[in-house]
Amino acid sequence: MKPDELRNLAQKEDELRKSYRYRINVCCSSGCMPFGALKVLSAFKDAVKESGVEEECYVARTGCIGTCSIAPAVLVEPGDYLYQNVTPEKAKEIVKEHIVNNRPVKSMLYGNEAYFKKQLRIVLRNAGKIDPLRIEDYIAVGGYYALLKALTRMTPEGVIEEVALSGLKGRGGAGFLTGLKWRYVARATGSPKYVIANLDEGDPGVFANRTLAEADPHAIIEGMTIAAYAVGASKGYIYVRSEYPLAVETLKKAIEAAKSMGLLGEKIFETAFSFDIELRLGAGAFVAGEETAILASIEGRRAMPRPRPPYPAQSGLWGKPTLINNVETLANIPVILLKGSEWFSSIGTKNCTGTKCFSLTGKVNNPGLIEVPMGITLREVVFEIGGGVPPGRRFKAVQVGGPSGGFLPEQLLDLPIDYESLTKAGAIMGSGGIVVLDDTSCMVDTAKFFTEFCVDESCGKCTPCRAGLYKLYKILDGFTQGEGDIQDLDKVEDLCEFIKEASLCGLGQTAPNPTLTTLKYFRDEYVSHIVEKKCPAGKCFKDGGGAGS
Amino acid sequence: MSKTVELTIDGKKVAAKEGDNILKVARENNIYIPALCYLEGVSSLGGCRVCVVEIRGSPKVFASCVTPVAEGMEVITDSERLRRYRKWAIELLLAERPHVCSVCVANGNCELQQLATELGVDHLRVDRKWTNYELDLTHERFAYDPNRCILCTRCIRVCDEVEGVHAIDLMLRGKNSKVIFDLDDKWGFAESCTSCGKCSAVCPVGALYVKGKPLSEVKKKELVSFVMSRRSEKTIG
Amino acid sequence: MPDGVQQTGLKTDRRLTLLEAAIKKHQYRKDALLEILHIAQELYGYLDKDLLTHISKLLRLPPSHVYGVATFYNLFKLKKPGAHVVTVCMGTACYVKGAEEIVSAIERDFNVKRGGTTPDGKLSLFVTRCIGACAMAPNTIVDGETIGKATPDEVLKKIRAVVGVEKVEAR
Amino acid sequence: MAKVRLATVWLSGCSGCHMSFLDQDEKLLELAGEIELVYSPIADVKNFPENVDITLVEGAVGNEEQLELLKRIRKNTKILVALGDCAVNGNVTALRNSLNNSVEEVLKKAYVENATLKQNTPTHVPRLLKKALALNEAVKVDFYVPGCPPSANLINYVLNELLEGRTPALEGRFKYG
Repeated sequence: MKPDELRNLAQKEDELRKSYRYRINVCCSSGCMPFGALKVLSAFKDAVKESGVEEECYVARTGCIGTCSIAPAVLVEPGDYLYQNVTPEKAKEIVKEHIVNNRPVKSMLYGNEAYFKKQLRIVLRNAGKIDPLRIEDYIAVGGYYALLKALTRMTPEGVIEEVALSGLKGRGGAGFLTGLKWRYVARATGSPKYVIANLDEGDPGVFANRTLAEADPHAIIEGMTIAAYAVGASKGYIYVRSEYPLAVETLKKAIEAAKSMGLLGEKIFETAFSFDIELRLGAGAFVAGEETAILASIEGRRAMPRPRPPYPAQSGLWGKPTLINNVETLANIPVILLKGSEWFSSIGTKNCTGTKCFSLTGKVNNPGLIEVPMGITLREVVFEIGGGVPPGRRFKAVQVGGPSGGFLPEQLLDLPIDYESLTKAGAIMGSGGIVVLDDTSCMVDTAKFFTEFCVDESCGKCTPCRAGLYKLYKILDGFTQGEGDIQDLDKVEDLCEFIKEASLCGLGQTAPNPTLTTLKYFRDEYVSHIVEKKCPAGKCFKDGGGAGS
Repeated sequence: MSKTVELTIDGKKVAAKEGDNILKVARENNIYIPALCYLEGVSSLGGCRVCVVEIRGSPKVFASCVTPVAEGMEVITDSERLRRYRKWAIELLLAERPHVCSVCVANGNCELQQLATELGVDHLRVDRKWTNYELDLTHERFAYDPNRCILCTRCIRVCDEVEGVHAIDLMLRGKNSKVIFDLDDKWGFAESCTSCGKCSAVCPVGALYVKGKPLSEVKKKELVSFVMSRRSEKTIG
Repeated sequence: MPDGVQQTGLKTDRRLTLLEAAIKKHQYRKDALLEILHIAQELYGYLDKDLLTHISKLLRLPPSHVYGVATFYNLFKLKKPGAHVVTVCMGTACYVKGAEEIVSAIERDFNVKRGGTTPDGKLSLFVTRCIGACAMAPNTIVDGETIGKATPDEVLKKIRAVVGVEKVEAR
Repeated sequence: MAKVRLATVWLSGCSGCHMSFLDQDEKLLELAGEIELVYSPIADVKNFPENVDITLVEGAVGNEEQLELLKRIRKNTKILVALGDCAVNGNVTALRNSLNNSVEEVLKKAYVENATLKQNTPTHVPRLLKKALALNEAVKVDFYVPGCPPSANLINYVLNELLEGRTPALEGRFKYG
């Protein structure tokens, strides 16, 4: 593709978009699909045809709008009217009233403005507003312009500098400065170099990356291609969980579309830069998201992490310099290049710029996929965006960071969300899960649940994680059945310290967090289980023994 | 030519080849660091975590078998914390499968047993797991008891890197991991196995052994050095 | 097929042709093992030892390596699954909202353990970590159809309708 | 000065640890000056007494009677010492724990399959526990003396340290098996 062709196509698409008075975006992401989104989509198409408004109204199949609690969700533009729990029957009425008679159906609208008020959508800028399967849709909203800019008007070092100045940190969890990582790979000797986009989001209850891939795959591809240009890579892999069939399908089609348009492949935009992307499927291993394990998995081996150094930047795939970024990190890149690092670094906090996507789930009134500026407090997320816990229930704890994130109590809710504050409190940013618990959840049982998850997902290479976590699980399981005595709590803390400090990779190093934080902030619940043989939440002691509440 | 770096281990100044790991350098200088999965001559795993050390300036601990030396590095091989961690590592390995020394072929020649003595692991604070893997006696010369395996993968590495066969690997993962021959076949029917015996020679415990002989007679240590000398011949040749 | 590769116990059929074509397309590259295992499972439904032996020979990988990889990843099935498959999501959101009760109810009523298949081969029960429909938790997938916000009774009813049996008595 | 009240107990074990205790030979005479043996398989005392200073327990906890006894021992003893591998970690006694239906399988093997006369499992004896337990799986244990059996020297060392009011340092001194 020539630079002019991109501009022409964008203009043409923009005009086409503007020629419609209405645009109906039907969310067909994994969250809405199981609840009949495709039927709703075809109902809208039929209704538009039957009503004879085809020329005025465009019906689009889009990715996630973000309000998963009202699935299937439908967004009508202009005006961003959001309809909830849409059925084929409702679709008919919406077309009749809203499109034909220009009277939005108030009774079907999602009236929750607070849900969006504190959100800021950078990564999810296009989610729910474009058809992920049409590359033209992405180009119409300015897609691939950043790549054009990078390839034709910036040096690789210039790109790295811009990303470094933006202060962007890796969104996969560890929060390493992206610009710095790119620089390491750019300076490493060895050829070829590789870029890996990490979409192995295996955390239970986390679906931000998947949603991104389903809603805006080209943002990932564009960010990845820019990264490749910056570090001098010629080949890229997107490593995606095979449990995400829709994301896999969407990415596959997006890569094909980009190739057929010449946005991937040889001599992109008639420059000397060539880059190709291949999709690699995971097969059900949480640990494969760890950056050395992902290398093993792409090389067709057991996804067992290895010690670092050497870092993948020096010795990655097949021993070659390799850049590994989370897909959310990559999706930020095009915007940073187009709007500038200064704009980006003005968002969030001084040390932690930009936004973060979270899957907000658990005992919260408005679960869904949210994107918020860094530095927002947990209280704002849980109570304003999330709408608090269900009526009649009391907030108990919030877990941030996936299965190995810590649990934070009420008194820490004013903690700002950034890497440093969370780590200090015993939680982690992780890949972006926020799970809210109310007074019906038992903290001992919950710690046990997450420990069990990590036991199942441990690769088994190192002793602390393989054998230590299992013993930790057994002890916690004992507590929920009335076993153990109070001195066991010291033993648990000592064992947790060993696992945390001596494990080989991040999985083991963070796995004790749920136990350690619940011990720290909810110790009374442990004491109650062990001494009084009672579960305050009434969850444990199912098989006889002391009764619950 | 590789560069030489200078570092201190427990205050003692030593010179080392750049790229070598701390454990190897310590041993060359007669400084003892307990270790279990490490085996000189094959690649390091960094799995057992017995060989952890501290490096001044870092709050973390490092597995010395996989941490390369660096100029000016100050390594500490013994501290209250390190002893506590090493004890946990041994304790967890002992509790992971039913290690019963009194009826084990390796009794008296077992590295796990020896480390338990040395580190004072005189009891277990966690419940033991009494696994019941089937004893594999199908090979005419060797035997394999998975109930005694500590998953150090020495056998896997020596079979792959020294014998060049890779008849052994791990199946499953995490706590369910198990050392297998071919497709979890019985040893005697594993077609890839060349019956060279290196795996049983390097097994630090009594999981892989030569039938009919107590390990004290096999003189394990000598066999190990035999294996390693073969390796160097191979590399040179 | 490259020279010297022995046929194993696999029947020469369309599936084998497709599998071998896929391996060829990947140029017999060892690092394509995961891709090949995905394809093989799609074609055969599960990965038995003959199939794995054949793949190991074609890719010139040690059998123990192939077996190690196939058993490392949860998604690869080494045993034949049941005629009907029920998968209960055990992601955090579903767990918090009672997925465990659903699994226990199925285990009890159909005499099947998680990860296993009923003795008559009619029903397999799996648990999975997060299918991503967290807002509709707890979720159960019965033969590909997702049931959101489900109670154990609703799920049991659905399974009975699909499998066509009332209950499997414990032996 | 009053003598230290010592007890030794034999639970599910082979009595090898007691043999090793006796192997202290002439050192036993030295000990005799300082201790009073208040309960032991080698002394004819029916009930476990109160106010015991040190109790050495050999063997794992195999049946309900032993569990009861151990609890009484704990209650009546200041310093409880697990003597030998069976008491420390179950050892051979606990090998039966690896069998799936531990108790039934063990009894069947011993009293039915391998019996020539009266092939049935005994009923008028204390019931076996589901799993044989190391002492610290049932009660709090103060000191551990591993070995199968622990050497007479080690037993002597530990006893002397305890008599002197010191904590025995086991590192490098003992050997499992």
